[in-house]
Amino acid sequence: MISKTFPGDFSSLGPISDFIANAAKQAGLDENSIYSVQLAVDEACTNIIEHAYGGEGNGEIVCRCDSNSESFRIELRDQGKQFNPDTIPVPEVGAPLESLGNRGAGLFLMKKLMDQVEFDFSKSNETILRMTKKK
Amino acid sequence: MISKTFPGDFSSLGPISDFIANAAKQAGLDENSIYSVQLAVDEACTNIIEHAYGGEGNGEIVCRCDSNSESFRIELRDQGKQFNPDTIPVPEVGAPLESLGNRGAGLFLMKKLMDQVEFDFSKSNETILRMTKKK
Amino acid sequence: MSITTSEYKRCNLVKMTGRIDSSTGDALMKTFKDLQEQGHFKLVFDMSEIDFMSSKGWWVLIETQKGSKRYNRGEVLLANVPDKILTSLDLVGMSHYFQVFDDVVSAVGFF
Amino acid sequence: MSITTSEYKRCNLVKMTGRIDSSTGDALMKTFKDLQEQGHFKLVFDMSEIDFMSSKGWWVLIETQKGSKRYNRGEVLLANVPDKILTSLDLVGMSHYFQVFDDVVSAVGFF
Ligand SMILES: Nc1ncnc2c1ncn2[C@@H]1O[C@H](COP(=O)(O)OP(=O)(O)O)[C@@H](O)[C@H]1O
Ligand SMILES: Nc1ncnc2c1ncn2[C@@H]1O[C@H](COP(=O)(O)OP(=O)(O)O)[C@@H](O)[C@H]1O
Repeated sequence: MISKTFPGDFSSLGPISDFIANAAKQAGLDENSIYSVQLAVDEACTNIIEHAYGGEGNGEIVCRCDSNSESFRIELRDQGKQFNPDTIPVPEVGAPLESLGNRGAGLFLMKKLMDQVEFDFSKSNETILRMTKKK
Repeated sequence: MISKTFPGDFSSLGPISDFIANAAKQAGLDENSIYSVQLAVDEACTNIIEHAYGGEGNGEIVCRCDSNSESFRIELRDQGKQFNPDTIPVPEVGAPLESLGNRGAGLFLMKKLMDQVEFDFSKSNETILRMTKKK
Repeated sequence: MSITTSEYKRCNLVKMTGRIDSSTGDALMKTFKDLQEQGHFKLVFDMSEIDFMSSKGWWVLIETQKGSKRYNRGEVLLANVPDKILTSLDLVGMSHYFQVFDDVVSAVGFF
Repeated sequence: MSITTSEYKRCNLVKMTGRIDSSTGDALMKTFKDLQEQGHFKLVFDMSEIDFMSSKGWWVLIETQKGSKRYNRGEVLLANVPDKILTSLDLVGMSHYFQVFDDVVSAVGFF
């Protein structure tokens, strides 16, 4: 298990990505899987900064990585605003260009990229996002 | 002194170029000088094949290289038709594109590239071209 | 991270290096917006040295593509898209909106 | 030695590798002539992998340039000319007849 805390700023996205890539490599994931995990984590952390914290400089993100023989697991913790993922609409794939909004693919993508994505809102002052990638 | 005989064919131009480049390198010439020597020799051998022998497959070209502390010397021998270099006009530099002929720079270039270019027609059955490049 | 632009007779080339994410995406957006404000809508984006692109990057490209295609005045072409980025673009049907070229020459030569 | 051609919207690219001399020059001339006979007069010649060019090569290029510039229908542009070849072109005032570009993209983007 390896854990690191980053300031909730967009400039942390690069370092978080490196941290995750290293851990995933150590866990033996292949290049494509590592990239998928990096991408899912980037989307998750961007959401934490933008939506949970409502902007940069308002809190921290704790990243924790763990692996066993079957999978690589990531936990992201924040102390920001909680939300209900079930109410978030799935983005329309293949819509005409002009009718595309200009955002809203992060959650969808995280689910596409990872084998399991689970928000834990059981503590009122902390959100835990758990994501798993099979080896 | 190093010497090698090549068939008077255009396909010899590459091997002759390599042979000359090696000898010039051994003699300590710098990259630019080596290229100049290669270019001069290529022009000279093309002329031997085209003009002295009147085409491919009609004779041989003997290449001989030699160097001392001051210069690198090349001798090219052929048994083809002799000619008078003094009657060859110098090509016009800077003429308008449309008025350019489509050949006639070989001799001019050899003189530009080398420090000395000398045709020896003293034997009636052999032409010796001597070229020198200062180190 | 660096962003370089080059102007050619019929198109402009934008090359970025490093990551495109929420930290760097706005700089890229500004580059494209500036070009479009100057009337340049035929754009080639060279991704050869991009090693990561989040959905932020896609929205920048989509936004730029919208601006370029409006009134048929141009198009954004992608060149040298790294395989893993192409795969992730496909995941969300993003690659559908862009012509992808193997190299910059082919993309510039397309206009 | 190899000669590759690529067709773009507004020009054709010719790339040759190895030596251009009296042994290989005719193949290059034929490539250019064929393109011109098919109506392609805007030509880019990528010299990045040419390691030697004798005056035979220049005449091929001059001949092609003449054909391209006639009736203002096009031009031959040179890209990636190795330094030592450029120097030798200068010796006989040859570089005077060609625009030289640092890379293929700039040359293709010129048309
Ligand atoms: N970590 C989070 N905390 C609070 N709200 C979130 C979080 N992640 C996502 N959301 C909500 O879900 C919506 C959809 O998120 P997403 O698919 O990533 O697209 P985008 O962030 O581009 O809007 C967001 O607009 C936001 O309302
Ligand atoms: N080795 C040679 N033997 C006989 N004639 C030669 C030789 N070299 C040059 N010449 C004559 O000199 C002329 C000019 O030669 P050059 O400057 O190399 O141009 P090109 O070979 O393209 O005509 C040739 O056309 C030929 O008549």
